[in-house]
Amino acid sequence: MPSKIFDSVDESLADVFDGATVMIGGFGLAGQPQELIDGLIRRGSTDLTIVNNNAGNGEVGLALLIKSGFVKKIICSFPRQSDSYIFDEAYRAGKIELEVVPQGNLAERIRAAGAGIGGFFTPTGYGTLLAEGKETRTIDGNNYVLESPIHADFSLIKAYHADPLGNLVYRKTARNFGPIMATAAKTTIVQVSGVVGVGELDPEAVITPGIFVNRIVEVAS
Amino acid sequence: MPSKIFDSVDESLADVFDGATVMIGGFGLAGQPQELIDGLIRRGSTDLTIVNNNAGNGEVGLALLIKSGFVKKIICSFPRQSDSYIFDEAYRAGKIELEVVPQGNLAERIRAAGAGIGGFFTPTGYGTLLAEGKETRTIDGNNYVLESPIHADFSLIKAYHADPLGNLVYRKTARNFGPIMATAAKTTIVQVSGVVGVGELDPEAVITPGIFVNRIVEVAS
Amino acid sequence: MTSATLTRVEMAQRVAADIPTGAFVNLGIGIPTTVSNFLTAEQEVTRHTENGMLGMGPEAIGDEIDPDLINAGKIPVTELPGCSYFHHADSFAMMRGGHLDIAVLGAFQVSEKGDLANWHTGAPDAIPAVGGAMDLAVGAKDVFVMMELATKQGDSKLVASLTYPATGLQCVTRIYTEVAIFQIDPNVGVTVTEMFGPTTMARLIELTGLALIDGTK
Amino acid sequence: MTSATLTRVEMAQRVAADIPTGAFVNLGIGIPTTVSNFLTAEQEVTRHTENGMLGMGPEAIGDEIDPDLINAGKIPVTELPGCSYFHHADSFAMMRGGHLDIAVLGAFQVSEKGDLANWHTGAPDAIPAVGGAMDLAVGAKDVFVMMELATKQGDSKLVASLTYPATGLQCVTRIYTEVAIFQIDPNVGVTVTEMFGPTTMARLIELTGLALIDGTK
Repeated sequence: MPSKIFDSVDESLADVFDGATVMIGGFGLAGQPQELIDGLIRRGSTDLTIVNNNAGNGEVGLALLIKSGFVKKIICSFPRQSDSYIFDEAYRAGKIELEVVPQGNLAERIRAAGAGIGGFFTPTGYGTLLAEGKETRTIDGNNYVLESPIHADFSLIKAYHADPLGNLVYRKTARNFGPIMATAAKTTIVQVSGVVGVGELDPEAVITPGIFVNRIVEVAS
Repeated sequence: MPSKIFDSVDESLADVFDGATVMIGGFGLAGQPQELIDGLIRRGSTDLTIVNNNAGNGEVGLALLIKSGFVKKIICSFPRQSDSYIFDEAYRAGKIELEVVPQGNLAERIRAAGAGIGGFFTPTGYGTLLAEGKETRTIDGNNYVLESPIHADFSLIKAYHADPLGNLVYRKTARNFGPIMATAAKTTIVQVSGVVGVGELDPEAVITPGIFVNRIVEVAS
Repeated sequence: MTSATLTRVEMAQRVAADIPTGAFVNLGIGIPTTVSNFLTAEQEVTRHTENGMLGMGPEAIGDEIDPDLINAGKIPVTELPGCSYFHHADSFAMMRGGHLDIAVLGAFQVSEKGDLANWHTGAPDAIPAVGGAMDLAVGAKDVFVMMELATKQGDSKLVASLTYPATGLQCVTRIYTEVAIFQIDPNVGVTVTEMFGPTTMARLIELTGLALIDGTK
Repeated sequence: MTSATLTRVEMAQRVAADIPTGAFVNLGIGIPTTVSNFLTAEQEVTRHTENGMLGMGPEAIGDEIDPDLINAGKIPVTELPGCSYFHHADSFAMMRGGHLDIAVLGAFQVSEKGDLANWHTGAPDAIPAVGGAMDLAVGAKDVFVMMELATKQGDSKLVASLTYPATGLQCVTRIYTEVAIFQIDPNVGVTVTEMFGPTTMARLIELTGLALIDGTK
């Protein structure tokens, strides 16, 4: 079996293609796969659809990816942040599509993709602008909106430790979107602070089983 | 704040009422809260709806609960087992209602209840007897059945260790339905092999956060 | 009735005092976060942060700062004993499933039915950004809002119907303002439970234009 | 073509040999479980058990037996290094989400479209019991069925349409029998890829009544 451990970020991203949907983990800087994002910028694939909680800050990372013109559309919960001027300008100039999703619906839609669920009724967003045009239903007296799964071609996430089988553990609130994004992509690429031996992770404490992980790159933290 | 730790099984079950829906954890004997089931029999509440993967074996536990005439309906995936004659007889005599649910749909319906999801489209069961009368839909070329959440009044589960806040860890495949049933009930009652101090469970390895746990009973294992 | 209207600090103190012992709470970004400063150890309140943690401690200082441990406002925080971590889907399932007792949020407007507006000004050129606001609005058993009762222009933020885009419908149960506390029950109406300073029912009814119920007696 | 029809052990050997290196598999209760006896270490196959484990090892013997560590057939099993545990919803999400490469199942009948019947005899007095059968049928990328081609009465179990209640539709991709291996593609039809013993295409077509495609050349 070919090893899941890749020597370099660039090799791990070599088949990202134009038009791909790419999920990127992280909430703020916690869990953000900085080196993989930099690699994605070097890779230079265009017309990407990016799924992330935010839309980048400053001129690095996701913001730089947007500035480079590689992003066609972004699906996120909170694009407007301090220093999100690169996204703001691209959006106002009509250069980037935006789909704003309530954060919990975003998480549940990602989970649904990984779990083979075709759609689900959520109370979040009912009666708001973000549910306009969506199917609604009253179930047992409560109002729900039908939301659909979000599948990805690639997920780029950050974990703490991996073993060579791809089992992952995370660190504190850097866990956030990583475990669900790992399940929702055809190819999941993980940057980790360290690779440990098979059997060194406690089977009770593995958060992402190796079945969800295709590629691992160790990045000095 | 009143302690979550109860001195006896019977005290922990004192408010189970006639007509209650009770989830019982376990897959086979692994994770089965034997002492809580015995307590439920002593409690003697009638017209119960029981949610469990199975329908009891031999003349103990869930089978004895059924034999005692306390169960009005059972929701499970696999009632027919070796030594399930008590259920079989009650069912054939029309004394107990049965809702058979594919095991993964059962798990997802329990999770949906805990997660505030009003319903979800699952591919499992499409085109089968178990989807008869249920709403179906074709989404992106795949066929799905709409399934609804299963809520409970009480969940009776078994974990390995708890801390006084109700944080739980499980042991091996005894984890099974415990974590999701804990989220789906108004009152979750857990039997554990041991109670450890606050802060003794690794926050990264807590499987059920204490928010889902109402009562803990230590049972010698 | 107290002798003066409440300061923001006093509002936070009031909210903190009203949180029941043993409650699980989510304190929204901004002013609601300051409520934690007034929670006592005896209250045994557990704080949830939607980016994946229960048992969140105070803001981290100095050496405590760990970039992997932040709250929903992306501020470094600390652990308390008995805390736990979980991923985003589990965290929002916890919220959406109604397991949190109380969420404390800010607001642009609240309607007399408890509809909440706090995510979008409605300005045509505003970039929409919702974060977890809609999930918080529908998830907790009780949603407490902290806000000034009137805008700088003098318009009531407690209104018959929202003019700002909604965050959630019929979700707010209580509003803490500098002049009064309001309890909302969509079947009953809006009850004034307490007034501060020179506030009167007549003045509140005039400002809001609502048929407020006097529950202060 | 081999000189004789396959024994059950030989069928299990054939299935094991056809599982690709590095695959994640779920071996159903009964005969399919025996496939694991013939998986080699070099294949690096990871076994899933739907009651919440990846990296399941062989059946436990003697002191290894731990009542908290069982497979879907409720048989005590062992851990392999690198295994992991998860709860039932996560386990079936893994299956339903299409992450498993292969499920190996038994069958009462398979239709030429790949419809599977393996959960219910259809007898009017039978107590329905499905377990994880329907989830396994729709979840894995490929579903391999192991069965005798004919019933004791001599009727083909590979049929034009199911007469037993369905477990899942268009889910079976390959059937291993004692006389032949069949590949199913709903858009192409049923292809015989290998025959054993004195089996001929003519005999298979006669038995099944299907327009089988000869893929053995």
